[in-house]
Amino acid sequence: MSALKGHLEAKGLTAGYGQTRIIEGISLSAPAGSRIALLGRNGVGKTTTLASLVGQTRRHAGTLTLDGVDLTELSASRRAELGLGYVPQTRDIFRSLSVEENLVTGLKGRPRAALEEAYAMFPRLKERRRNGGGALSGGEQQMLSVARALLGQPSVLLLDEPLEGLAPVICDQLMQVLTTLKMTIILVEQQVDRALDFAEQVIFLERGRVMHQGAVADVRNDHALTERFLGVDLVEQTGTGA
Amino acid sequence: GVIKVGVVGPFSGQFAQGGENFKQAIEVYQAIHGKTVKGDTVEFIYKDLPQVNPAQSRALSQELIVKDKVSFLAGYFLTPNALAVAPLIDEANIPAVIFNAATSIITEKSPRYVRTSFTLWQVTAPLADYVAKQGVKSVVTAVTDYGPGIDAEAAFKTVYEKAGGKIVDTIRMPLSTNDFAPFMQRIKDSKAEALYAFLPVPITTTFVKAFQDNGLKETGIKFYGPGDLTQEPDLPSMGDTALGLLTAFHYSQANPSALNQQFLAKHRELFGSSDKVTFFSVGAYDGVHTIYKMIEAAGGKDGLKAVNAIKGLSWESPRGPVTIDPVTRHVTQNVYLRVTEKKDGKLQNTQFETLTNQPDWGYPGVMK
Amino acid sequence: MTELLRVSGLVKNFGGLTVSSNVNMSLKAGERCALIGPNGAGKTTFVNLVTGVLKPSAGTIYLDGQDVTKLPPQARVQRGLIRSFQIARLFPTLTVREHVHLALLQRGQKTFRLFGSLRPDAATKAEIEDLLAVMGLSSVAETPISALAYGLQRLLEIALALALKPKVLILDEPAAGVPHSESHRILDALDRLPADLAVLMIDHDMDLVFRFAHRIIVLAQGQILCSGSAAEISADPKVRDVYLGSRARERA
Amino acid sequence: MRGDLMRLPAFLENHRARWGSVLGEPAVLPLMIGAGILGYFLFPEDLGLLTRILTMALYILSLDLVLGYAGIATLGHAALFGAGAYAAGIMAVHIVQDPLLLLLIGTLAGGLVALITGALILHAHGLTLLMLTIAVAQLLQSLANKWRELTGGSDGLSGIDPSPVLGLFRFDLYGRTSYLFALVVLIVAYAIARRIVRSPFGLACRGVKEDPLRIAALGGNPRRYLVVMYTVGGAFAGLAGALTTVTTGIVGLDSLGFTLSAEAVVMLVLGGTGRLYGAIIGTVAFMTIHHILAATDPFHWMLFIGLFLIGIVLFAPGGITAVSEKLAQRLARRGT
Amino acid sequence: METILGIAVDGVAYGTILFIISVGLSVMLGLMRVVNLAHGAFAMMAGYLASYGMQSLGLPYGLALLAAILLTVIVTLPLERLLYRRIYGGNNELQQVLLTIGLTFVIIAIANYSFGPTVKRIPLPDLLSGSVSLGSKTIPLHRAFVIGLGAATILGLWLLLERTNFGVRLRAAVDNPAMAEALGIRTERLYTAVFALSTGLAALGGVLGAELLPLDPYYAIRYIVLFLAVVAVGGAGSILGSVVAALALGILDTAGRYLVPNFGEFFFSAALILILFRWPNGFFHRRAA
Ligand SMILES: Nc1ncnc2c1ncn2[C@@H]1O[C@H](COP(=O)(O)OP(=O)(O)OP(=O)(O)O)[C@@H](O)[C@H]1O
Ligand SMILES: Nc1ncnc2c1ncn2[C@@H]1O[C@H](COP(=O)(O)OP(=O)(O)OP(=O)(O)O)[C@@H](O)[C@H]1O
Ligand SMILES: CC(C)C[C@H](N)C(=O)O
Ligand SMILES: [Mg+2]
Ligand SMILES: [Mg+2]
Repeated sequence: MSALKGHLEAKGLTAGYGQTRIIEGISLSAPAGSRIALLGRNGVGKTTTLASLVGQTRRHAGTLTLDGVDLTELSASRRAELGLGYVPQTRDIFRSLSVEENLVTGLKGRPRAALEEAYAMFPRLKERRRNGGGALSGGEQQMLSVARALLGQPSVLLLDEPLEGLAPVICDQLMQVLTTLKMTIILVEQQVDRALDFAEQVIFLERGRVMHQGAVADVRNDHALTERFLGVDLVEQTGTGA
Repeated sequence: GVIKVGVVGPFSGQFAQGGENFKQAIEVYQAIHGKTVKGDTVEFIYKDLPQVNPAQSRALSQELIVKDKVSFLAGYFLTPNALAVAPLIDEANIPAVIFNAATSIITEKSPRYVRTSFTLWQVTAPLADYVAKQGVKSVVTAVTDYGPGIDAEAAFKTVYEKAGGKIVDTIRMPLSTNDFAPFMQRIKDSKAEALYAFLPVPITTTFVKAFQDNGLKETGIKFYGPGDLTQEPDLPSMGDTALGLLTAFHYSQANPSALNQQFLAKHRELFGSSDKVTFFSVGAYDGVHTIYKMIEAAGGKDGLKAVNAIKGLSWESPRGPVTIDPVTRHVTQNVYLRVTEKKDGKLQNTQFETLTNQPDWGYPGVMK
Repeated sequence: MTELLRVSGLVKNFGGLTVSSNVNMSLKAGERCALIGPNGAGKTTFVNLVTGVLKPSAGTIYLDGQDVTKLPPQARVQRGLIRSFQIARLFPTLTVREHVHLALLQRGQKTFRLFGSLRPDAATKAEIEDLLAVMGLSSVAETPISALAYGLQRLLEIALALALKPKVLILDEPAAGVPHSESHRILDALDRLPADLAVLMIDHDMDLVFRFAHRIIVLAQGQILCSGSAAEISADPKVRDVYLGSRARERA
Repeated sequence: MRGDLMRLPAFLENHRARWGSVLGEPAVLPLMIGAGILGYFLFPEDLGLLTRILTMALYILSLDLVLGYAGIATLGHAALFGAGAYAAGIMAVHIVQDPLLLLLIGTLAGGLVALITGALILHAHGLTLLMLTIAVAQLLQSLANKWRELTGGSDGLSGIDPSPVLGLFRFDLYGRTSYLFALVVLIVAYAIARRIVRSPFGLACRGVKEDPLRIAALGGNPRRYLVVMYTVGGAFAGLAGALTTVTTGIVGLDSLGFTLSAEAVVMLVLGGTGRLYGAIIGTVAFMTIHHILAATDPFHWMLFIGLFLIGIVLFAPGGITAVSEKLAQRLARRGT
Repeated sequence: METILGIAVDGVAYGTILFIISVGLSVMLGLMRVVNLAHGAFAMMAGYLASYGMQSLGLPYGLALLAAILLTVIVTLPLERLLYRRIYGGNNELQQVLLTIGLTFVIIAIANYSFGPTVKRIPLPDLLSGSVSLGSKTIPLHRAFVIGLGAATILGLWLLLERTNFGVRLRAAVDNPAMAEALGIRTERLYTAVFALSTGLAALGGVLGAELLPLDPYYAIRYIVLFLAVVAVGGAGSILGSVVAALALGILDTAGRYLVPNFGEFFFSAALILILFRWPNGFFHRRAA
């Protein structure tokens, strides 16, 4: 195998829906194999940022490259072919397809045998393989969405609140799995402590702009940061709990 | 001055053939007989009414009367559209000359209706009589389930049973029928000696084909009908399946009369071809003739006087000798028995017998 | 205290799959109860059965002592059994105020007034404003849902449930999509509920659940595994195995 | 803190869009009356056509109640129109000739047919509902075709001669009475329809249209709202049918036909759904264009009408009213 | 007994034609959520092309059939790009009605202008123009041929949509286009392919069915309700549903006409209402929703 791929580089991304701009001049650099947590309050534009990387928003300015290849003008499907994997916040299961068929859509030309990887990761899905995607429980849909993205063996994985709706045990498992992956990962997550455990770099968003970027260690030591951007005192929370 | 005639007909839509026939026949008439009557120019204004829509028929006719100031209304392809104007023409005292709509009741509804087409009673009654005289003992009728179809069925049944024949089944087929196979099966099962059928275009083609495809022709059951079934423009698409059909009708392109030849020749001269000429054409052609005569008599004023002036009027039409019956205001004419055959590689309706001076047998009191 | 909701012998099969097998539970007036359990345990299905969206394969549901098993959802709502949706489910073109107003009209059975006015009377108006204020929605009262932030939609969901004056309130993942740091808003709102109301909450956010519930019921594979106080549940090794996982220890 | 949760720009944007459509509303009624009277004096020779436009507008308005405000997809609306038309026609031939009574009869007939069929079919959605509405209309049409003694079958029901309106105004050849009568009926009906869509019931119907399940969760029975709104729409459609009968004096099978149902949808979408005045504007636009095209080229008007409809979808997707509202907003924004 | 056989055979033959034309409509509705009211117009277009090819250019039947299908697809593909693409999806129904009715009008006008209003014919080759006897029942050879082709179509379509990755990707793209794109599925190409498939089937049915559904410009509107009925009864997007629905409606219609000819239309509408009442989502509703 050649050197690790998945160096994603965004410069001055400005994007939104229709005429409205939601994110303004977002720049981020994710070296191959890096793990970045993208944090911020409700509605600051985290989802929009990921969607813009994937190519689902309307771009007003900025550029995007992956391993030097310019993605800026490429369609979402081309970006996916070149290595972007996406787990959207809304999961976006194909409701009219069975669980197995949902997984097939993520194969990107790989043989069907590869589905076993997904089933190994989430045995629950194997039990439900013939079920309609729309009939899955909330958490099962989340597993399916993650598994579907991983089957395509992306070099960059974009995860939008993948833990939402998952039972704590499953959260543990999933985070476990994510740590073993050899790819660039950008994670948006409301469970800040888990996100910080996982990531190397943290980016804070506010009103569609990057307000702070730094190593996890710095964030952990700087209560003012989390207080300001998330409204929590992290130390206190993780320290005592409920 | 100018005397205006409003023509309401189907110039688009599925009956557009009829509208085109109207218009071309009018132009042919004017080309042969001139555009002026006693110094007045006769001008035609066309209004499109593609389907059954009596309310629209009335609105268009009203517009013609009120806005365009026509002295005559004409055209009217479909019965309900013709019926819709009765109160209007009475109030405005304007004659309406019907070029086609073929249900008997129409002319009863107003003294200002004049009709130059035919009725299903008119062509079916003599046919039923003929069929009975041929020694056919039992007949099954199959008609489309709407006004003219029901007229056709009633006419055939009345006359044929009076002549001693037996109707074994009367089938009414929905206007929307696509697949005639079940009807064919039923006709077959009725074991009748002959079939009498009436349908409007365009499903005539399918019906005639289904008759052959389902093996009825081979069983030897005879097939009679009014001439609607074998209209000349449809014959090519029916192909050889139409061969040997026996129909009764008032007009065929193949009518050998000199006047008809002149009529067709003028058609070819003006429009390049006379292949599409049908009974709609002569309906309009003779309709214009009555309008010209009414103008001669009343000058485009007083509709009732104009109509009265042509009661009993006789003339020679491309279809043969015709008379406006003074009571029914409907055209009395010859009905021809025809058989569909191939001549010079082209299908045609060859007339082989003439039943003269047939009135509208469906008008109350005409049939004794 | 009176028993407001009782479920006995509840069974639901989807084809060959049994999602609820013989569930028995009850809720008393004033109770604050939580239902937790692994993904696919049948929690949402349970809510759907109780509210009448799904028909049970067997079992009976009593509301305030009456058998409501055969009643359609809206009849149960009219008797005070109200739910909020796991994914906010609102009318995209209606404003926040219109939502609350509609809920009040619905509660008062005034929605078949074909020629009535939409201008609320004084009492209704006061109630609308009050509900909006309680949920912190006054400033967005005229915003249509299509332009409303998701977190606020969740709050409106709860406002609607309250507007219907529930006896039993079921909240399916009320905090989903709301950051942990802001889930206190929901708790605040719930704190202001009338004391005699029975509340059943489903959520995977254990901070919220433990802070809210007096009693926790754990559902696994369609069956009740155990129930008890927050402390009991978090100490239970079975629950830890199937649900809470390792972190629970650090956090609880 | 709460400031973060509020998304001000989006809020303002949508807010304006909503008011754009509501603010224009109060002016509609006076405008309609004005335009109606103006039409009477400007086109004294076209009152026949104008009357048809008015009766059609009423019919399309009834469809807007059903489709635009309750989201009931129908391609069989003519069933309700035809029920009113035939009821009024049959009564006029045999029993009463008073135009107002005939309108009442038509209204009741339309409402009754809607109530009965609506209760039967409104559990269905989408294409199935569409097909059911078509089938109901076809069933009624073949019934009318079969029952010749009563309906005149395919020849149409003629011999309808309504007495003068209020015993004073005869229906004349020029269509003056018809026109003014139709205008008054339309305006009154419009006012009533507007009252209904702005009632608590109207609000609930909007809710049902957007999410019936959510209405159930609020304690409402979505199907009941649908049936009631369908009945209301049916009554309006029946009124339109009766008005057509009274002003034209004839009823044909076409008044129950698929063409009439489909054309109604086309006109409504053309104008814009869910606005009431969209129905009026759509009708006027479609019928005027149709009339002009059919008059100038009776042979090929279909081509142009077809191109026009395609053009609307491409360049004015929400219908005529949506586009003009957007334009008005843009102008207003420039103004402030 | 004979009667029953007769009704069954005629019903199946009629149903097969309904199937071939309607299944394209169903696939498009199920997959792209487009109620394509111009579907009948496309079938008609192919019929006219085939008729022209045989009558005026003297092509043999088979060649005319193929050419007509191909040409229809080629002519309609730009429409997909320019028009249909804007109206895909379940919340555009009203736009769809407007657009596709408009398109139908245009096609009718063009057909009327170029070929006139009379019925056009697609002459059958000698090979297909005879009849075969099935006991006491005579069926036209052409119908037997149609039934055979219908069966092949069913099999082919089913394999394509349910048993290939293409089918899965297609259904995914329809379900949620944005997500499908994000998974690397080129949705636009898929839509184009389905559109071509749908018009191709319409074209095939239009040519094969010309014996039953006569070709005149109004073909485009006259039969669309019938095709929609098949789709509704079958369940949108379901191949098997279309088969069963088309056969059921074909047999029902045939039986109604044979047994109660005077009330045939009545019988059919009433039966349709009952069926839809009983199966409001069609016989074969697609999985979950
Ligand atoms: N499809 C859309 N159309 C218009 N505006 C949108 C759309 N989706 C999101 N927005 C707006 O964009 C802004 C940013 O939303 P986004 O979903 O990116 O935030 P987020 O940080 O992911 O929030 P959350 O924590 O709630 O997921 C919000 O104001 C939202 O209302
Ligand atoms: N309509 C259905 N048909 C078949 N299976 C279904 C249906 N609805 C739900 N299920 C299955 O029933 C099980 C229970 O689902 P349910 O939604 O009740 O879980 P849950 O406890 O709410 O899970 P989560 O915490 O993930 O939301 C799941 O495995 C799901 O796949
Ligand atoms: C023979 C047919 C063309 C007659 C026409 N359908 C009518 O209504 O009278
Ligand atoms: Mg987000
Ligand atoms: Mg759940």
